[in-house]
Amino acid sequence: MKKIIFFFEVHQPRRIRPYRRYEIGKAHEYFWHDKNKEILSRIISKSYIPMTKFLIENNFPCSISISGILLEQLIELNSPILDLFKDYFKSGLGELVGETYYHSLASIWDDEEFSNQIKFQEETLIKIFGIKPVTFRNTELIYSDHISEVVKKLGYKNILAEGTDEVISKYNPNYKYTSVSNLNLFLRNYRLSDDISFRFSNTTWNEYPLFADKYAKWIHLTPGEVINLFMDYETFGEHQWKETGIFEFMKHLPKELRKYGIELSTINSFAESSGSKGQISIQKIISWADTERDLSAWLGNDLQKEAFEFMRSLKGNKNMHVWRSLQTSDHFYYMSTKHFSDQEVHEYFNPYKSPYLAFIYYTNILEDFQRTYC
Amino acid sequence: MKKIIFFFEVHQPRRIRPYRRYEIGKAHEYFWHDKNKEILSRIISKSYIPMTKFLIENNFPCSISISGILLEQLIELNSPILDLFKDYFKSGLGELVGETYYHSLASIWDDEEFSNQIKFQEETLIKIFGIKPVTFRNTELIYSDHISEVVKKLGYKNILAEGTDEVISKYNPNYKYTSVSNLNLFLRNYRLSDDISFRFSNTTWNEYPLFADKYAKWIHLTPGEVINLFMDYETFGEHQWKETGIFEFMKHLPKELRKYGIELSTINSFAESSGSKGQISIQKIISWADTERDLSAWLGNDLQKEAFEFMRSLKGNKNMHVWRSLQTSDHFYYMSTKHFSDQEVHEYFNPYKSPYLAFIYYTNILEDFQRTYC
Amino acid sequence: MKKIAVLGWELPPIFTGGLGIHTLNLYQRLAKFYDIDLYLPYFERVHINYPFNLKFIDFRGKFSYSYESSRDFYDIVRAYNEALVEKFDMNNVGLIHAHDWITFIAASRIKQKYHIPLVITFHSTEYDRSGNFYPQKRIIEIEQIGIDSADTIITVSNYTKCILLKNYKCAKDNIVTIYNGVELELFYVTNKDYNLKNQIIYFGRLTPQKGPKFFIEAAIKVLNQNEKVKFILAGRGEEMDKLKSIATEYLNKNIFFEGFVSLKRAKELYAKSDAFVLPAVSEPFGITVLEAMVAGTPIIASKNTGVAEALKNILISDFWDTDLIAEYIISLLKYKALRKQLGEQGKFEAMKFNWDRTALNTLEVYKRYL
Amino acid sequence: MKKIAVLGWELPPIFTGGLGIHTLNLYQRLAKFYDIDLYLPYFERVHINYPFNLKFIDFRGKFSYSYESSRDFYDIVRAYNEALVEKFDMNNVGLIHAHDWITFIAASRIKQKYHIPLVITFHSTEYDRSGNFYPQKRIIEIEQIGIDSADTIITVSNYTKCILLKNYKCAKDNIVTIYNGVELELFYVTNKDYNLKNQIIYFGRLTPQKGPKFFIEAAIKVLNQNEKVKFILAGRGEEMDKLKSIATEYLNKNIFFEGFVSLKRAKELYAKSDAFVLPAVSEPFGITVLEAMVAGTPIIASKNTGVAEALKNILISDFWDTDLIAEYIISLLKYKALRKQLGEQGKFEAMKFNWDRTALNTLEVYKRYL
Repeated sequence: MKKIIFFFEVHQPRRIRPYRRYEIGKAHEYFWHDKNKEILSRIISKSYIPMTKFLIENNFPCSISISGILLEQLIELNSPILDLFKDYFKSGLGELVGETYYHSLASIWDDEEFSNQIKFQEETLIKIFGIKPVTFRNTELIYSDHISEVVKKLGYKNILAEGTDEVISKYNPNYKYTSVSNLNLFLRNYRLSDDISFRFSNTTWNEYPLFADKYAKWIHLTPGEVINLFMDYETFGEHQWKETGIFEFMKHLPKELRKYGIELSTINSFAESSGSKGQISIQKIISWADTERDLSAWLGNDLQKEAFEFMRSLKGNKNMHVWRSLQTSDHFYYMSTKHFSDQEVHEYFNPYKSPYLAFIYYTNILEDFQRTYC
Repeated sequence: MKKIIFFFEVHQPRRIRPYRRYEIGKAHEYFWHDKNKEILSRIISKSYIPMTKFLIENNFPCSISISGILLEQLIELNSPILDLFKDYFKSGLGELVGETYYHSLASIWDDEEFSNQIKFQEETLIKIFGIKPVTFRNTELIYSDHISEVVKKLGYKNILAEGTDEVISKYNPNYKYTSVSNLNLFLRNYRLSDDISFRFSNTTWNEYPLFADKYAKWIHLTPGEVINLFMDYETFGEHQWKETGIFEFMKHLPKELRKYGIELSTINSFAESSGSKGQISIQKIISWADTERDLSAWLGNDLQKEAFEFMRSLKGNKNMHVWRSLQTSDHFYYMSTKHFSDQEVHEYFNPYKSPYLAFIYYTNILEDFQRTYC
Repeated sequence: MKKIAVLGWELPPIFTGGLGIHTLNLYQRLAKFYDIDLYLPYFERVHINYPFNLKFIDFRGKFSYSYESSRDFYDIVRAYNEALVEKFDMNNVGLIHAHDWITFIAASRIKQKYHIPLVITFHSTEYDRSGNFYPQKRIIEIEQIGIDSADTIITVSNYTKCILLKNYKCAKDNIVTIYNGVELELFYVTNKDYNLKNQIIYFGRLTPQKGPKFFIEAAIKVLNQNEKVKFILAGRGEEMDKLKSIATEYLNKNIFFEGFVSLKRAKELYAKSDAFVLPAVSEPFGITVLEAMVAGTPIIASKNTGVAEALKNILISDFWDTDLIAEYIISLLKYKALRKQLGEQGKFEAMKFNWDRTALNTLEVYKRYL
Repeated sequence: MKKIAVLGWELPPIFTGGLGIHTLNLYQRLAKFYDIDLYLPYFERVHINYPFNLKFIDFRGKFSYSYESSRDFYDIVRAYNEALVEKFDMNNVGLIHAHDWITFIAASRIKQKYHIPLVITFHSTEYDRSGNFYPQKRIIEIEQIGIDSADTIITVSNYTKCILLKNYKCAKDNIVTIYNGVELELFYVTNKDYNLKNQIIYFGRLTPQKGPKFFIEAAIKVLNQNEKVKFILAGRGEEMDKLKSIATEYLNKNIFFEGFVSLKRAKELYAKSDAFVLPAVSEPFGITVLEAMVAGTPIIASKNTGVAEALKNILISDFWDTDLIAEYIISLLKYKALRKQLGEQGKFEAMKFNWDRTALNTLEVYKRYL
């Protein structure tokens, strides 16, 4: 019996503010509270609340990870969304997935730092939801054999990775696999995922408009045991507006799938009920970002590398929480100068419009941090 | 009483031939005899012979330098031009000027090498013409205080340099000066020189056509005691064809000048009869080449620098004459990749059409030379 | 305002061959000057907004079964052309512009029928495509029909112009050379470092026309002197097995076949190579030369490569002179200055090939008739 | 074929101001499409072959003595315009294109007389030139006459378009923005190295319009923190002495006035500087920004610089915000990655401003009338 798994990433960074040089040594508040609140409030009301209500009302099973840095902000905002999430997980339909508290790149440079951030996230999830996750999803699906080893040691059972072109040229992504660290490994089906998250409302797409029956048929025609549809939670209501019909699409999807005998599942329940198709080794780091599916979205240019090195050099300081909040991958994403379509994606998400300003504000802040806490 | 001095540079290199890699270790003949003979024969008949006859027939005084590397070739060709030159200098009208035998860049990297090449040229001039020069003109007017020191030590009395924009912004070039080494220093008046050597036949030049009366008037109106008109000997008959009227122009010039009481002179006879306007120090190396008036015509790009370094590294070998013949500045000039109008000049003179081929043939030859003679 | 009817064959993103790239880049600029109808074979999925009118010619009815499957290419072309003539919308058309032999039959018939001025472009000739081995007579005949019907012929290089003059009946004065542009965004590499990479690249289809055989011959000559070098052939084609058998001694040790490569991978290969070699037997333009140059890579190209005639900062050889090609490669491996100077000057030179210039020059041709 | 009559003012190599460069680059391209008469004030020595017809207007007769000497510029312009109208050769002209206020009186009168369509280009407005200090009313009036008479108005940036809309009576739909190109050959630097040079450059006339004062203010703010930096002002102008008095403390120690610089020297200065700063109070386009970018130099430009609106890879500030400018300079001095990324991406971006595009866009305007 074929299954489909929806996994959603719920994350918003604490964006840093346009921090001027004259403030160095004087002002130690780095984050852009107004902007973060403005963006987050919009997303909560346009996406998080309607989507979570949708999940609850429709008994829609899925796996979800929520970054710690976002949870902090939800608590500060005292938003009703937190209770909705709690309700959903209480229902037992949803699976809560682990990650790094700071949605950081720690996995690529420091195993200890990486582990600490994962454990801190676990503690947070236990405190808020009373749940200890068994599935792990690293920041933007950053993955390698080595990363899976570290995660395995922390007691996880399942892990997610991107089904990159290279991987799927050798393995059908629509099965459960085993990592070299012996975790259950799930590969994202990026084409079917992107049909929803990117292309759904694209009127120049030849499949537009996409209805649940057609999509269910595609799923049906796709060979394999499990279709892994991993995407941002903001897809629903924010990237794809309510008016596009995205919620109606999701609403009709389960019953259209049922016509083919296909059921929805969560990662862990599928993992427990199904055998492995085999072991996969992925030595070079991959991710789900940009068309390159590597680290180049965050460390692709000199700005990003210099800023990252500077941040790393401040390890061992007197304000670890702030330092770690400056590790959130988004800060580096804003410094990207890639061309083409990706550039537009980067720009859309870039609150400073310019990668150069993102770099200048970030390094200004690090200079102050260094003076103040190192 | 104002004077004008014509100084002519008579030089043709031994161009290297398109030397292929497969010849390395096998063929040790580097020079392009056919091509050199073809070019030289054309120049001799179009320029050297008619111009030298002109000088003799018109009792035209001037200063001339003839590179050793050219003299060698004239002897090999057994050309009547050599006797014409001898006749001219026997007449006492002309002054024979010294330089490096190889028309090389030795002055900029090795004082000893530089001195040796000057002395060899002296010996050659004495052997052929029975004359020991007292005036020195370095390759393409390459000049600096340091170079003048070396030349001074060899017993010279006069030296030539370019009146670059920087120099003439401080000094009127139309006087005799003194170098820091205490030589008589003559500065080329490049505008009036170029009127003859570059612009004479340019129909889009607003002064075209240039007649001797007009030019004599310009000289008359130019303040100063001595106008230094330095140019290639090939100007007459080769760069400016006979048909342009260049010989007629030169023929009428002395009498037009005489109307204003201006006489022709040679460098040394002027130097002996006239006082110095003052001392000039030129620390940075200058030349008359291209618009930059520096070394960039020969050492302006990486090709040139790498080839030059390679050549230098072969110092102390068992075939000094050939090694020195490979030092002739023209070899490096052919590797220039400058843009703009200069590029065209470089291309016009480049027998290989491509600076890259000039480099490849040259380094191929050095590889063979290194294997064979080092 | 008179319209221009363009008879085309492909258009990105559906097909991104050289002709498609040309079509898109040219007509998105010219659409500002003229109302343009672009005729294309029927495709199932094109829903992008272009600044010109797309006219899809569905010629599947010409066959009793799907055209994609079994008919040979020549028959497909005939069917397309037949349908083109039938469905051509004459209304207000002032000029027809037809691209390559695959549209020339229709172009000639439409011109005959309506007496509209006709411009044709040769992106290649049958002589190029066949690499001079057994050019198809029936295609050459169609090319001649195009030439006979055309008021102006555009070629993508003087090299192609010469092929026309030599192999077809045609008048010199009718032919205009207009160079293609290069898509900077896709290949530009900032500050390539010219340290030795010991890697030489060939990128193109593995067909006799492009001369991969000569690349391998040159490679072997280099390898006989220097076993540190890697030679990469990127691209697919019918010659693959034959080529592998020539490379045998060094295969997968020094000589590698990459098969199909994406543009991204191509750029990466350009950037990581000491030289790009294109020993084409007959190449009307050679856009890969410009692409590699934009990436800062030194070029060795054959004399029979159209764009080479307009470039100074490359090394040129006869395609068959693998001794010379090998020597150039060795010099490039040996001298960083040579790599750097060729790479940097070449990059600057290649960047001047922009599509705005191509559009301007094409406008100049149109102006004769409109 | 109808002719285009261009009312111009300067042309290289006689005068090589921005307008002259524009005129030459544009019309040597458009001459392929139209027969072009280019009207210019009488010069004594022009003997170069251009692909268009030069029509010299000798208006010295309008004065009792040589025009070069004593009359003020405004009077010279009036005399030139008067003579232009008298000597204008109407034969077969289909369109007039007039450049800047210095030709607008004649343009308007000729249009009135012959009823030919008129295109005018604003390379700058009186508000720019005066730096908003005492713009001359009589010139603004002439500019308004040009606007009133024009069928289409071309501006060199949307910034200039906004100035027109704000300060003159004119309709938005009549205005088209067409950017200038940049002369690559003159400024391209291969592989700039981004090691710290501790040098910041300003290059432009020393007039209030270009904001050199703000450059010095920012320089002083940087120097108060870091005395290693050199600030170079290249260019001449009436503000020189005033500026020197502001720079006093650091003059000839850290702040240097280069006076006039040749293009060659400008390129050298660009290449040897960590940043180029143009804090213009009002700059319709700002070609030096593109030139410095082509040389690979990071840019800090004011918001009031026209070309800045079309560039992503530069840093932008208010011209008066010398705190911010100083901070940008310090960041650039501090972080090589910032210099390199801005420099390299900026170079690539600037190189897309080519004159072929300018010509294409201008053709598009002409097409409305011819």
